[in-house]
Amino acid sequence: MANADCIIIQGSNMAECHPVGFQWVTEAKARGARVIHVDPRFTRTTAIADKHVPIRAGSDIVLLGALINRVLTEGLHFDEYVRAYTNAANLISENYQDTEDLDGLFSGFDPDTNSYDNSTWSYQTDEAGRAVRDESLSNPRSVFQILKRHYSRYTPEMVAENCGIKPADFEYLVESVTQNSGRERTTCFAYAVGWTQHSLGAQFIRTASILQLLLGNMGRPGGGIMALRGHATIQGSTDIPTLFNLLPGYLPMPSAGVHETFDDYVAAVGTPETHKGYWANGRSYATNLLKAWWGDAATKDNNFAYDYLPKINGAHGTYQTQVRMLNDGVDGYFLLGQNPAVGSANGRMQRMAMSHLKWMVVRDFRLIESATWWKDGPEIASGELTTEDIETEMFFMPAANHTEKAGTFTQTQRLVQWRHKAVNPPGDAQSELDFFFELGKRVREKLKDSEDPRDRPLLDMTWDYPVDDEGEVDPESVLAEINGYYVGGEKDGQPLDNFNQMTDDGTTAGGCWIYAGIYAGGQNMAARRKPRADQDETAAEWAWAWPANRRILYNRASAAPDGTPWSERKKFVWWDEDSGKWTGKDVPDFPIDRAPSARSDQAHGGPANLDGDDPFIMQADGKGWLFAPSGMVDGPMPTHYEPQESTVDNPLYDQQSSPTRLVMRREDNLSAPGAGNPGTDVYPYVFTTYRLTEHHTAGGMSRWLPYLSELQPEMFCEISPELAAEVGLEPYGWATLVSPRAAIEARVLVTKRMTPLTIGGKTIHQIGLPYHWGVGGDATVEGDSANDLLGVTMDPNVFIQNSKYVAGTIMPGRRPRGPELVDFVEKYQREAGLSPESGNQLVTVSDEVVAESHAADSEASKGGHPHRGGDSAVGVTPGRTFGDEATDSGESDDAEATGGSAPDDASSVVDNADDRSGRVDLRPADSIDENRTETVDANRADDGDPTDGDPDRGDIGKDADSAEKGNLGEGPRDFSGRNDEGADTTSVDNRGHEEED
Amino acid sequence: MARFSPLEWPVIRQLRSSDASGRGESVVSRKTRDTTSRNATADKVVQSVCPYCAVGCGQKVFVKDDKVIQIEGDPDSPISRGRLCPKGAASEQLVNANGRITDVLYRAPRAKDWQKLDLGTAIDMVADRFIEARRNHWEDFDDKGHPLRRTMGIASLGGATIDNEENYLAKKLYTAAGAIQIENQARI
Amino acid sequence: MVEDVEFSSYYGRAIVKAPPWGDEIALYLFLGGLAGGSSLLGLGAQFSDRPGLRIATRLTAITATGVGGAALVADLGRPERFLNMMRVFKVSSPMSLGTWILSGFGVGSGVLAAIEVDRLTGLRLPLGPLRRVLHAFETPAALESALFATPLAAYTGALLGDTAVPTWNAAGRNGLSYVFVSSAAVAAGGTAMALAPVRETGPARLLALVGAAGEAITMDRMKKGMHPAEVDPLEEGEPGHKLHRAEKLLIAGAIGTAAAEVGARVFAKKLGKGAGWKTRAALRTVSAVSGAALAAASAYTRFGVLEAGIESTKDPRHVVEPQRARLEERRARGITGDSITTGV
Amino acid sequence: MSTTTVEDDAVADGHWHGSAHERKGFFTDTSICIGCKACEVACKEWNNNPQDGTFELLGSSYDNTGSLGANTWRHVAFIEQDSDRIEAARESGRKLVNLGMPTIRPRSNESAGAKPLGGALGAAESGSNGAGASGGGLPSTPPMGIDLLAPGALNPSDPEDIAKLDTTPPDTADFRWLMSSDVCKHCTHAGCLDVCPTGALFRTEFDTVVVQNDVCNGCGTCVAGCPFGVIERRDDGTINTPTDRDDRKAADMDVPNKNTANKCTLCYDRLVEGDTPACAQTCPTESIKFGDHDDMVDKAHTRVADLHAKGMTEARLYGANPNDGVGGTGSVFLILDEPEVYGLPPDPRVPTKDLPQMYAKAGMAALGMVAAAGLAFLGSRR
Repeated sequence: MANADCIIIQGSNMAECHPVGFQWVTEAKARGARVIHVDPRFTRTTAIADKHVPIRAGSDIVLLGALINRVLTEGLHFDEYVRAYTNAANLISENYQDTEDLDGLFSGFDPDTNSYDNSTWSYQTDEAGRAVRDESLSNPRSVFQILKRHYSRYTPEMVAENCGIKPADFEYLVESVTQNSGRERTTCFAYAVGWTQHSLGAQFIRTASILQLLLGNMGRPGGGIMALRGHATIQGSTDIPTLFNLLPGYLPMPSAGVHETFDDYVAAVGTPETHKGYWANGRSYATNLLKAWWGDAATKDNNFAYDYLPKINGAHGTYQTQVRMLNDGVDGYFLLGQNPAVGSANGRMQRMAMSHLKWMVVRDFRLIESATWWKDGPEIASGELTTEDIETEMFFMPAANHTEKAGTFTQTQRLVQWRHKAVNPPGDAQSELDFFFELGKRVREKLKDSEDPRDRPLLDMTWDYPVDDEGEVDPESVLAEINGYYVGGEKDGQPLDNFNQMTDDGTTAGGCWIYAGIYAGGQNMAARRKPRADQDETAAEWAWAWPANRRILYNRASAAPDGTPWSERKKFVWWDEDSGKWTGKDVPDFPIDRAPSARSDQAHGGPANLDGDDPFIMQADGKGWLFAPSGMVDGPMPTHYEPQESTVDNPLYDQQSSPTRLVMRREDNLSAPGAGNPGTDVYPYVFTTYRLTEHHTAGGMSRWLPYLSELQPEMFCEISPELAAEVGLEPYGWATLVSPRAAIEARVLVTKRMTPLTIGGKTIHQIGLPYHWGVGGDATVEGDSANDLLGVTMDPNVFIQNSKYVAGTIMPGRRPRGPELVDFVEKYQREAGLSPESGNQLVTVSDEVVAESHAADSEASKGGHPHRGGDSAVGVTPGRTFGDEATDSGESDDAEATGGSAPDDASSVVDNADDRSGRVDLRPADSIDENRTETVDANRADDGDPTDGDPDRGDIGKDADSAEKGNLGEGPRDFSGRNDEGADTTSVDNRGHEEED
Repeated sequence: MARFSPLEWPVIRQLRSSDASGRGESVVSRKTRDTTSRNATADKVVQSVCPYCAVGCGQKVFVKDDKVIQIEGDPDSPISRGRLCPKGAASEQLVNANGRITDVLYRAPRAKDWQKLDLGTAIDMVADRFIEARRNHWEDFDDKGHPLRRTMGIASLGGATIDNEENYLAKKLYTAAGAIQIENQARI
Repeated sequence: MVEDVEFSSYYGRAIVKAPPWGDEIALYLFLGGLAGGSSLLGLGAQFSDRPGLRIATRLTAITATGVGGAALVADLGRPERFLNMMRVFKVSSPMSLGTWILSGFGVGSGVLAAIEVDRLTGLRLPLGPLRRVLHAFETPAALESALFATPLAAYTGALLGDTAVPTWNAAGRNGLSYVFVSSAAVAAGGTAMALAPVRETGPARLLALVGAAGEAITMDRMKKGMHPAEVDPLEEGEPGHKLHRAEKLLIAGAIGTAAAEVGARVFAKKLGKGAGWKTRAALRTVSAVSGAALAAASAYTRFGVLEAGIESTKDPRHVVEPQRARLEERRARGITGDSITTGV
Repeated sequence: MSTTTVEDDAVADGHWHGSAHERKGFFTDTSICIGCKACEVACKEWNNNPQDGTFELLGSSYDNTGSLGANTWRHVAFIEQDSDRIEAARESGRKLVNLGMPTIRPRSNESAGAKPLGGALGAAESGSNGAGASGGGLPSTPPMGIDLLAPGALNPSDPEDIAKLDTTPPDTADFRWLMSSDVCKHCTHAGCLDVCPTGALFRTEFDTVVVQNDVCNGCGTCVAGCPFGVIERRDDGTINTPTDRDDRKAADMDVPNKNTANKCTLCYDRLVEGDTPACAQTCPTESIKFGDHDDMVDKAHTRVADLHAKGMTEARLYGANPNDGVGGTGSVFLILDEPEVYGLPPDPRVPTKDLPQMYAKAGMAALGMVAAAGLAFLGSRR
């Protein structure tokens, strides 16, 4: 990033959220780089940027699309790069229809499932299965031409109208990015949750990727798209995931009915038949994981105990799980350093869900709000819950902090750093490692005589980690298992040096293939601490980066197709003709001896078949994807849809909002009606949440510390002087903010840093809300939680909720207390005529259009899924949404029902569109607790019907995650190229999460 | 200045030295003269990583008598070059500030307050509940007869602030137990 | 070149801080002056053979010194460390000098007080052979204490003046010491008038009158030399009230004193011979009341000045405006090289 | 008054022997401050300072610690300004440039000649002399690519001149958010140090000014002595609990060094070990730089010249002039508007500068009092 000539920070408040990472921006600026901040608010990032471009939250694709449009129409793209390294020349199926044709839908939309079948989005292929290309880029079916047409109506006028950005500011942006891209110069984008926390989040990122690919800024120093992430090891927690849809190393969790056998599963992960890249060895990676977990019980004969793995069949994310809790479908809940009572969207729903649990274990340093909700939470105050009636057993277990245990964090650029233990935890405080080890031991002990086959996986599990004198597990022994080791033979037990040593015959075991090598030679590579002064700027001997200690991905793109540097100034990795190898300032992320001119006639076949100019080696075809034939469930190219609850009409399409977004139709998750519907003016303003430098997410690690608490002691809202005048708010007085879900109070910061925008002729006021505070008795500072205002509506790719655009209203004064608060919120709900259907109408185009889209799908389907196998491992199969049941029960009918004013009659309302668990409650709309008339068998698990044959249900999330992070595994989304640029360590990121802690 | 020595009386030192105006060396107390950095008194210095955001800034943890006495940026780190943001700079408080809970607390159903609980007892109780919840909501097959082998009775949230090794053990245990509703803030 | 003189500030927050000085320090300022002045009167009384005045002033001096010292200690954050004041002798610190002055003064003053107490108790203090020594030191002690007396009365002007507190600093530069010394004369004279016999307090009256005149004149001159923003706190609010009250008491006391002086001179002979008790009582009353009024005036002056300074720190206007003005004034004179803000 | 004679080695009035340390100081470049407040936290953490205030919004943008004080030794100010104010600042900065800068007096020349009072007292005179002597204020070096020495460049009434520069205004001109980390100035002539009666405050071997909390008896004189409002006595009541809000509470913290004066020590205890002060070490953007004072001043001059060359004429230095009222500060700042906008005094002067004159007046007053007393007795002869 420090090498960039222009840095566009959009959807991120980098200086505030990642001050130390921001040093590279200030450094670049000091060297003359231009820094532009595109954000609804003027923040501390803006303060030292060259330019602030205020934007309406949620309109980013319009802006980026307009930049793409300008680049394409004026030929400002980096032609040689685009031709060589992207799929611009690929031809797309004749059946593909664009949003331009279908008024906001792509071809393949299935109105019954509200999902796409992506078969019409695939490449045209020849008999050998190789993609057909038109190097002239003139074929109307070429990606280049499709792209051009797709964004043709994304104009400066549209930007002015929808984003609220002045034409002059737009021209400034155009000039900045185009003048600072090309052979000699590079532009870098940085984003964070400002992009991801939207129902279109993943597509925001893709739009930037397309622009960066067109400008030739991917894989090059000072280019790329940097994700800025919010948690110490948010990266690690997806690499070695505590996520429902992933196993370590981005292996998917197997899906019921899809990955019935180990071979099915391996086929989905990746095989030489489907891949050029390293995913071709999927069988080895899966085998090693199983072998590491079940040791001797995992044998070739039993497919390495593949059957021990539980199967998923839908989304089991946190919001789906929470709905299940509300339905008494979950007994126990572990919180590991996480404070959902404050940090998750729709906090009331979170806390109510907890009250339905039988027991909860909270592992933290302090009595966070998620540990005390039963005692002093907002629902106790409002009378909705009574302590004496709450059955939930609570266990608060003190956690060891980062100095009291050893282990690794993986930072945002995949660098895995070992922390040495400094002191022993005080009192009964304990590390998660010890807790889980002990818990596992006891559970196994209690079950040791069990004959029940369901207990075999627990009893057969390798669980014999060495402990020290104090009974604490040696974390290095766990790291060694993650790294992998030889099984049997003369090297038995010795650590693997890299993942190429992994075999699929059970002679090696390893818990996370991408981490193989971290314990090479028995040395803890993550603990390496060679001072930066003693090594070059790549600092390869500081800790260890996965994969294979490679610091920068896709750096082959930093050289021209012929292997020479694009320019002396941006020289990074190049082909050395004399030695016949790639060389440069970093470890080349490419087969080291694959000459630039090398060509393979195979479309697949593992790394050996990469062409010499296929830099994006984790993509199935080695190219950067301007058009994503697979991998995105909501469209092959980003398209502007209005956010949920938006009060603005989509100026581009009749399709108002994303038709594939995931909604939860529930009485306790009401949405504002949205533009054009009655009741919209009850919630006329836009709330956008964010965080502050001085606090950490839900506050568990900051609101208890006096030094941080004093710096930002109170919940506040930021509003423009214009809005203050309109509503009558006094500076630093109190305001009450009301959304369709809740009402909170905050102190008022009236500031010109908030700018009213004129959108479609109307003035839109945005209100900024930091979300660090929560209500509870223990913290040094408390306050109302902004997340209580949020509803749960999710991006269909990654299931991240929309926190950046919430409809609501504001008035002077403090909020009502006690039961009156509930009445107060309901008063507004009634006034707006809200029902669970409000704002949740997914499809807003005509039936004919839908039919046309669907028909395209059917035709194409006959031809099979030409693209599919190729990237099933990394890609996701689109076409699946998680709203099946709900949508079954009436999505199409909803069209009429949604006016918002439809009284909820007592007829049953399906309340949990997303409850993947499959449980559906049919109950009167106005009563949550009573009359649960029917519960569908939980095992029915809804799921997604396997008939569509998509293999990878699990991948959805995976890709999602990985995509966001841009890592190796991920391909389809572009990320491929995201390549965080330069070795810097810098980047930070945070992906989706700001919200939690 | 425990023992009073007339010659060490600053007024006298003032006259004896060139610091006649009494604004420098002559007025220095013994304690001041013996000033050392508390870092210099540490028994050991441990290299660590900041627990807040994902930049991964290096930290140096200074330890004396098994107590953390200082945490500051690690200048050796190529990532952070010794710098920390306010949260990172407050990490020592995260460790040492008053009021940290170090006992296991238990709240029985319908109880109005916490009670202390022995750690071993607590883990044992959790283990019992873990097994019970697992059984209560066990699912062998979906409605089409596909094997599931899982339990919906247990959920977990968290992981982005705990170690990779910890996440690994947690995921391994949960998965072996058939618990699948495992999430962290990567998705929140 | 006209600079933008519009007053601006950081959210109206104070720029300089007031010292944590409360009533104890104001009391000390008053008592220090009282002690110093009393000591001079005591010396004169000794040499002019006015035993009543001598006894009254010496006991006043030691009492004022003791109480003042105690007030000073009480106002410390760490009173148990008051002896640290003796660690150094710093010319640059009026507080340090003052401590040494007060100590020096206290030694002589203490000896004199002991002698007087011994005399008053009929030489019954259990002093043994030391009595002779003690009494032998009367004159040296009187001279010694008198030597420190005027510095004791005068240094407090520098003490307040040598601060960044705008009103004090400006006052200090414009003769606060004159005001304070005058005030000390007023206090000492007034107190002696109240405590000693009328026929012996002629010098006290004269001293008080000179002091009163001096205070009125020097106060006025001082204010004229200050920037209006620095004067305001002396005239407004509670400190202003105090100073106005001091002014009134001063005038009233001075008139009474003058009357007493005239009366004393008119009735000098009779007084000497022990004239009628009515006359004596009337004069005594006038003298006592006037003396008390003058002492009160002095006290109000000290409290008023102290509080005005503290008040002047609260509004940054008192800091910024005078500083801007002097900066502009220097620039207007072509002196541009001494600004803390530089463009290059 | 006193015959004490000390050489006028202004800043080295600590008179250390055998310690060959360069003077240390900060250069705080507020133009790259991101207002993260890491400096405030790192400072408090290192020095075990209690938290400040009442856990309520102070009503000053993102600033909730208010000002420097007994507990807050680094304080970040936040100032929101619109275009009028930016233009005014740019204009006032432009005028400052034209005023130029006096030749810097070499420090080594300072020991010449005995003055009646030492250190800062002597400096009082030399300071005013210096100011007078340097009259027109010739810059010692052309600070930027422009020629300030060109005819007319220094004519204060001719702001046109600067127009010759390429001063393309920076892009963000309609609004700005200034952030600035303030700190003790460690003045060359330090008021707090001068007036301290116990010797608790002293000039260190690094030419910084430090309180010895084991000596200080909390008399508070230094508080009044500081022209910048930096030093403060730490009271028991430092951690307040607001009375009118039941949802605010006091922090559970220990309060060391109660009732003594406290301020930035420039991390004296770190300096003795050769470490960097906590605030400078933690500063993510290097807005706070630490090093030898001379280097800091050089960097400051270079930086302000850079910004001027980019058209940011609002940039100016604060404390980099050894001829100012405090003899220049050990902590030098680059600011983007008038000092008072940041809560800094526009023309601070060490009060001790006035002390000789005040002592003279006190002497006169004392003599007057003796005379008055003498006259009183003479006039009352019986």
